[in-house]
Amino acid sequence: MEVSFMSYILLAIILFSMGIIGVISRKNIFIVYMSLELMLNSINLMLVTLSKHFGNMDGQIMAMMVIAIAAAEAAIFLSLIVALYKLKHSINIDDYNTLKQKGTL
Amino acid sequence: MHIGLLTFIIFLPLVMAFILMVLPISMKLTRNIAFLTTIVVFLLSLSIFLRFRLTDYMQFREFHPWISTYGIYYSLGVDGFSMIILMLITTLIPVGYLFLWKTRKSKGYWASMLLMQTGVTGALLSLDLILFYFFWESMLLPVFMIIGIYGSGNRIFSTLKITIYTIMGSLFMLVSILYLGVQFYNEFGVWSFQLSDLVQITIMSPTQQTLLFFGFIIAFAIKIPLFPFHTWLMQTYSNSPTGGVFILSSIMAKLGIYGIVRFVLPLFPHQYVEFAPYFMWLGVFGLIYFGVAALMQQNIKRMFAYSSASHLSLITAGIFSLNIYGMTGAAFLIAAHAMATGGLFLLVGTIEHDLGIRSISGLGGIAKKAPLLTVAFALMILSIVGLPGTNGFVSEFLIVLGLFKYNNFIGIVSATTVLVAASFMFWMFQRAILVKTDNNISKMKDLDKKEIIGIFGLAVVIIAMGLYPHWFLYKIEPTLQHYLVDILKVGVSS
Amino acid sequence: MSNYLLAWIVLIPFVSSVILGISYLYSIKVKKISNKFFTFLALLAPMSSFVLGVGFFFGLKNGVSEYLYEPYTWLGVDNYIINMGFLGDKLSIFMVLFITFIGSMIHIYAAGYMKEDEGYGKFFAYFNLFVASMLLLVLANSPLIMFIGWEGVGLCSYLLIGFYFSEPLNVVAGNKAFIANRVGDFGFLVGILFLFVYVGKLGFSYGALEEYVGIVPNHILVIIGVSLFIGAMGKSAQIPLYVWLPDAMAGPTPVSALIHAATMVTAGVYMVARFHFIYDLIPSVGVFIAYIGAFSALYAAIIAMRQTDIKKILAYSTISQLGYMFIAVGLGAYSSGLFHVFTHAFFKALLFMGAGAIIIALHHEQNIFKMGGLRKRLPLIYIVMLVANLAISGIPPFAGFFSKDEILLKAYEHQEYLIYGIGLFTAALTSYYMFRFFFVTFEGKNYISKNLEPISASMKIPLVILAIGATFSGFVGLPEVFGGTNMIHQWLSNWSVDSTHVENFKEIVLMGISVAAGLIGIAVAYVKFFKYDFNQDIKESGIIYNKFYIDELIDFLIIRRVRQISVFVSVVVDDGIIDKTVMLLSSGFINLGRRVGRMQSANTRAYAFFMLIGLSSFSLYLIFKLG
Amino acid sequence: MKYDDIIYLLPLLSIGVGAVVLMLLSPIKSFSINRLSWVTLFFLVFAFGATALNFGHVYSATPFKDIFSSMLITDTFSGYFSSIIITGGIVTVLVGSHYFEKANMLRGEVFSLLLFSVFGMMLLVQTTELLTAFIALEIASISLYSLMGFQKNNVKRVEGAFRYLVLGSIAGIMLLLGTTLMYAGTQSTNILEIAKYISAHPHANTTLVITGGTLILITFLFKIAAFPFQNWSMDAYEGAPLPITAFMASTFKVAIFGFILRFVLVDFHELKSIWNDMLFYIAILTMIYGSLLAVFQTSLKRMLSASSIVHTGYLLIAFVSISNIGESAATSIIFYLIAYFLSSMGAFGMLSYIASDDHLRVTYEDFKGFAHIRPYMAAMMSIFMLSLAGIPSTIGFIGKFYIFVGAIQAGYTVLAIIGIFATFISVYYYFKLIALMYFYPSSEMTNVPPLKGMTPLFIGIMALLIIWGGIGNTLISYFPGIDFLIDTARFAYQSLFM
Repeated sequence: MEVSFMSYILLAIILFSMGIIGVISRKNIFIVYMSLELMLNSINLMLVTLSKHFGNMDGQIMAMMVIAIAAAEAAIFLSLIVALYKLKHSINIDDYNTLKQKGTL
Repeated sequence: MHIGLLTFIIFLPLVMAFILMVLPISMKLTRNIAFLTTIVVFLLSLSIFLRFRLTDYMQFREFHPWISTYGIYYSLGVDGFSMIILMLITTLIPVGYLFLWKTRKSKGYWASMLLMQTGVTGALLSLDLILFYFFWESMLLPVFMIIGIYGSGNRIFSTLKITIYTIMGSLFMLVSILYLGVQFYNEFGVWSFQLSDLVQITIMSPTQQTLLFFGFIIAFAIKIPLFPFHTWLMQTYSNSPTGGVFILSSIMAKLGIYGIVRFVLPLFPHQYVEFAPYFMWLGVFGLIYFGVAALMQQNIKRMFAYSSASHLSLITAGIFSLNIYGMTGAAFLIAAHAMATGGLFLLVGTIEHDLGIRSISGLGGIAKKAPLLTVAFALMILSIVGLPGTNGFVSEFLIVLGLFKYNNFIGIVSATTVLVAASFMFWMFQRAILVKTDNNISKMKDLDKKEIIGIFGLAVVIIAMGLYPHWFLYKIEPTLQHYLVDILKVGVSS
Repeated sequence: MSNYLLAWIVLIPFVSSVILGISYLYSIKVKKISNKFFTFLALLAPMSSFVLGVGFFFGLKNGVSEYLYEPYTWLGVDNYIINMGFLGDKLSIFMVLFITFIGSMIHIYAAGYMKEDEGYGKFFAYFNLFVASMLLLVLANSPLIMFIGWEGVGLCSYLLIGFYFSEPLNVVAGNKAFIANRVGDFGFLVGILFLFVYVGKLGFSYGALEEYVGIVPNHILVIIGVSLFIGAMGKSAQIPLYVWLPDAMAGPTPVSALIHAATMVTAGVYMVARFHFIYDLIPSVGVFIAYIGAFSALYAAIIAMRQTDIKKILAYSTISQLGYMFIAVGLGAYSSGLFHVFTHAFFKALLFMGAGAIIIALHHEQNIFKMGGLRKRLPLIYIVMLVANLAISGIPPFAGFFSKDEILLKAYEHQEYLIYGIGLFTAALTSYYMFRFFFVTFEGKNYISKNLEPISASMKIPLVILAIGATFSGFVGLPEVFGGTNMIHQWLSNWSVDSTHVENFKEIVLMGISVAAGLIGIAVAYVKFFKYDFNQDIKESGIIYNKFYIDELIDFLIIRRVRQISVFVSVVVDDGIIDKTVMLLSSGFINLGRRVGRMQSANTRAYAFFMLIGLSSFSLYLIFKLG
Repeated sequence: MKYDDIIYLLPLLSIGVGAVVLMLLSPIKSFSINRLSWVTLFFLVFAFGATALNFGHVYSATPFKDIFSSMLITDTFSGYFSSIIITGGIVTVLVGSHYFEKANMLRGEVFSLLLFSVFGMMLLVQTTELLTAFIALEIASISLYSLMGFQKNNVKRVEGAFRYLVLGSIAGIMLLLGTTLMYAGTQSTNILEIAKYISAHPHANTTLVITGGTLILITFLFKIAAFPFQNWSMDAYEGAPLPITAFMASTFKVAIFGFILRFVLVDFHELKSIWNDMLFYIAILTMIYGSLLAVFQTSLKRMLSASSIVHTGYLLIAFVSISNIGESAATSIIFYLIAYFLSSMGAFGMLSYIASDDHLRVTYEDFKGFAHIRPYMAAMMSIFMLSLAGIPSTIGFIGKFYIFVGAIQAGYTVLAIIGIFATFISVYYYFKLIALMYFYPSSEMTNVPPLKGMTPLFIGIMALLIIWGGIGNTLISYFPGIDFLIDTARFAYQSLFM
């Protein structure tokens, strides 16, 4: 059966929203990271869909590039997580508040 | 490209200041060279005074493009009104040096004094509003330094206070200036911040003009200071060293008045005339308010702060009196009061230098130890209280006459000036100088030669201006007539 | 006499005072200068001015209407031109003559009186400055120039009263004098300004004013007259501004003699006479002045009755005598007033100098009830003081009789019977308290054992001269009744109004009455005090003795209130309200910042959420924008 | 014409090559830190020279059209910004080599990463293609993340880097999403073609484009720390090592503005008025928030970070007025950027130079009496403070002058007044430092670095530039004055439309 163009877009939008909500609501840094990746990939999905829709390969290429970038981000992200865990012994994102503003009322 | 006399007057101190700071020379040498510099500047301005023609337009013009994209020019000029203030400044500053001579300050002190002179003269002579703002702001920094570094008491607080307070005012002015410039651009299609250009703007609605008018006025009112904006004055005066308070009281405050006459008057003649009565009343109110407040002050500098605020209010009333007498008197009182107050602060400075900072009740019996100082002190006080025969009287008489011209009642109220100053000045003189108390004033020394030269030179001028005022006045009258007749369009001889 | 010499009449004392001042500073700072130098300079000045004055006197006598010298434009703004000008007409030369004459006398006297004082040079510097200002006051040809001298004498009296400035009381007295005078000057200035505003542009010399005063509306003229008179009150110590004069006795006695007897206090009278062209137009104000004068005379006399300090007595008598003068000028009889000024100058200077001699002799004792029996020990002083007392009591043929009696006569002629009565009564009182002092001092029983200070010749000579003056100066104005020609009236003909003249018989009767009043006063004093012995000492209390508590009242009602207001203004309003507001604004902003700082909670999710809010607000905005 | 194209691309190429070379060199032990820093400097200076080749005239070219299909454009605009960015890189290296040495975290990689981020920024100001922009942004950001978190054992660093990473990648995703929407709307990601499309279609049909543009705008607002998206900056700036903070606060901001100006002016010059009302309030809020934040800080670093938010606000004022007075507003932004760059780079650089030896001097209090120990350093610091506060006779004043004049001219007097208000507040927290440095007796300070070497020299030069930019005047023997700076900015602007 033929799945319509809009449904892909909708799926992408849903994924994106999940990503955003995940970043905001989840405390576990891994899940936060995954939500970010989710957002990226939803965009990839969107791009691929679009390239299918327009009938050319531009979108696909873009998706490739995005994936590359995402990989780079992943590297730095994970290394920072490791460093943070070493220092804080916690993966709760709310525990990382060393830089809290001092002298507030 | 020719560089004129005014440029030298303005920038010679600046250049010297940098040279002196960079060269590895002793404090004494620095001081002496700085003093020489001021003398040279004095001679230059004297030559201007002598070559000044008896007309109402700007003379010794200098005009060079600076930021041509926005039509900002380096344009200088002097007319009768600014000339008398220029003479005043360039005369007073060397006198100040003679008194600050023995203060063991660092090189930076003298450098800052020179910088300050540049700022003041620049603000005085510039005819481009941006240029004026430029000097107006930059003359604050040396004072900031002088008070902050060499001041006493809670100096840092008061330094920040005066700086922020005055900068607030001048920022209001900046907005108004920019707005004017834009209006000029909208009307004529070219950028210019020249005073002579901005006065031609016609497209502004009265509301806009009124707002801008107050934008300017606030800046100057803070500097002068007028009634509600005066609270920085007392702390600053009482905490700042002799040099700083001397500059502030006798020169910078006067520049506030000058700014009103030079810029507000031609730019917003209608508002000037419209609001003149309020400012007259404000001035007279301030005269009495500050005078009364001064009566019970314990700290001499604080008392003088109030007293000069009181006089400056009177000057303000004078320039707003919308007739030639009030304005001439104001111009004359600017000079008179600058000399007297400056002299007083310098004398108080020597007392502080010998005895340390004391309240009035901590002094007394100085007259016996230092008769010369006492005589000088008395002369200055007499000029302050406006005794006939000193320049103080002539100016106060003219201002009061001007106010009378406007309205008999306000004239009568302002005539209380003969009472206000006398009431606290003589009392202070009695307690601080004359009457012998059991305070230890053994360290008190009389004036030394330099100080004698300085202060009695001042005294001679004060008396001369009192006995033959006309010779000093006739050069400024055409300018003021021009302001009144051509700009404000208010009848003069009526 | 050429005109420019008028200026020199003023300049000579001025220059000499400047030189004196500088050389005095030199002598205390660098090396001592002998008193001879000072004496020479000091005495030279008034005498040479006197000589010049005499010259001008004869010039006028020989028919020169007036001398006028205007060296330069003092102040010229727009069309208001004021020249620095000196006017030598009959009035001013008349004043110059007796100022310089009495001045020279007092200079000579002071040379002896002050000789031990280390402030010798300073004293004469002030003295000559005073003379200069006084001469400027009378010679000026425009009110403003006059005002320079007017304030100058005020300043000098401040300086001289506070001459021994180490003692607080003297300086306080000086301040009091200066401030009281300033109150007067305020009025004077207001008067001048009104004149200036209304007729100034037509010229501001007396001549011009006299010519154009007509154009001033009448109610303004009344204001002017009153305000000018307020100035006179201050200078001439009339109610209510008399308070400074008694305290002014803190100064050295010659000062009291010169300033507070002979010259400065008469400035007010001179001023009214000088402005006669105004007061002629507003007789109502004149009458008001006359009444003020009358009441001042009475009031001062009453207080004087109970004083014990010799100089205080004389001070109050001065106020009282000045009251007489104001009666005269108020009623338009300027010449009579000036006549009294003239005679009064002699006998009052004489009284003060005699008192000074006594004080010196008794080692600065001033309480008359600690004196006594001085007749034998100071015969010369006794004689001159007797003359002076008779003169002030108005006993013929001494000077006071003629002038005072003429004033009373004028009051009578103007049908101002109340003023006449007061004057008469005051005359009686005057002779009473004067002779009270006289008897107690010279006849009193409480013999002072301590040996007396010798009195130098330079003090005696002027006493004698003035005594002669006090005796005969009255004959200058010998009334027609006695076949005399009143020279004063002739001289000051412009200033003497010939009102309805009473017939001679009545005039003689009136004279008799006033003489009788004087004699009664003396008699009472004689009875009470001639054979007075002092087992019980005099009671120093009572409302009169305390001058009706006026000083206390002023202190309580005005001075303290003003100080309270001052504290209120500077502490409550300035620091409390205005500055507090400014500070609150700044600290408020900073605190707001501290609150806002909470947003930097270093919570990643919170930040992200904040971003999301921004994002969604943007999208909402777009939705509205694009519809 | 290949030769010219190479000349045009030379700066970018040299930086890229340099980055790679340094990456390869860094493991080699024999290469001392010093030598590496010299190599870095060499590449940077070379790139600067290459940029300088094209100074002085208006030009615009798309090198190697056939290869890059006009994704890259080099014009006066990009040259202007590239030179600023490279200068930033130079200062960072100079300051950083000294700083990292003391902080014993110096490895060769630092320089490599630095060059990479410089490369990214230069690419950002030269690209005309949105995806390239995204990639350039990510290159710059990622190398910054790693520079920030370089000291793994310092929790502040790592945490700052982490937070910046999380939020930054969200922003990046916004940009990407925006690009996607644009692509969806116009089938292209090239700015010029999108512009053509917009001008060809009425607004109604460009909803996708506008939405995409909005998202891109949000990314931009995030990166320059404008109001609702500013929170990260405080933490990131404080977390990062001082030289990196300087680099981020001044240089990166310049690069972002370079990109967004090109984007808005070329692409959306017809639609940009759409966002005005929003940006209006954002500018106001940014200034006020920044002032509120800065006014109570005790740590200088945080104060400077907060004040950089305020300066963002000033820039936004001009950004708003672009829609009414295109040229002068854009010029004023371009001018203010260099003013702000000089001032804040100098301030941060000086701070890091002073603080490098012992990390004692971080708060206001620590600077009490500093002027008595190092008068010249204190003088430079004061100059930077004055310029940031916009006191006349510094370039900061001239920059503010243009922005406010532009705002008033564009009819946004309110913005000008609020900007003035923020300036007035800023006087307080800038002058406080000067007061503390000068008005206290010299307290003994442990090993303050002496005033010698390249770093202070360079900072001093920047201070002089600030003064010259404030009073520079053709009076002084026809030395290029302020007019020269303005004209350069204007050329940069004009080159966008060739």
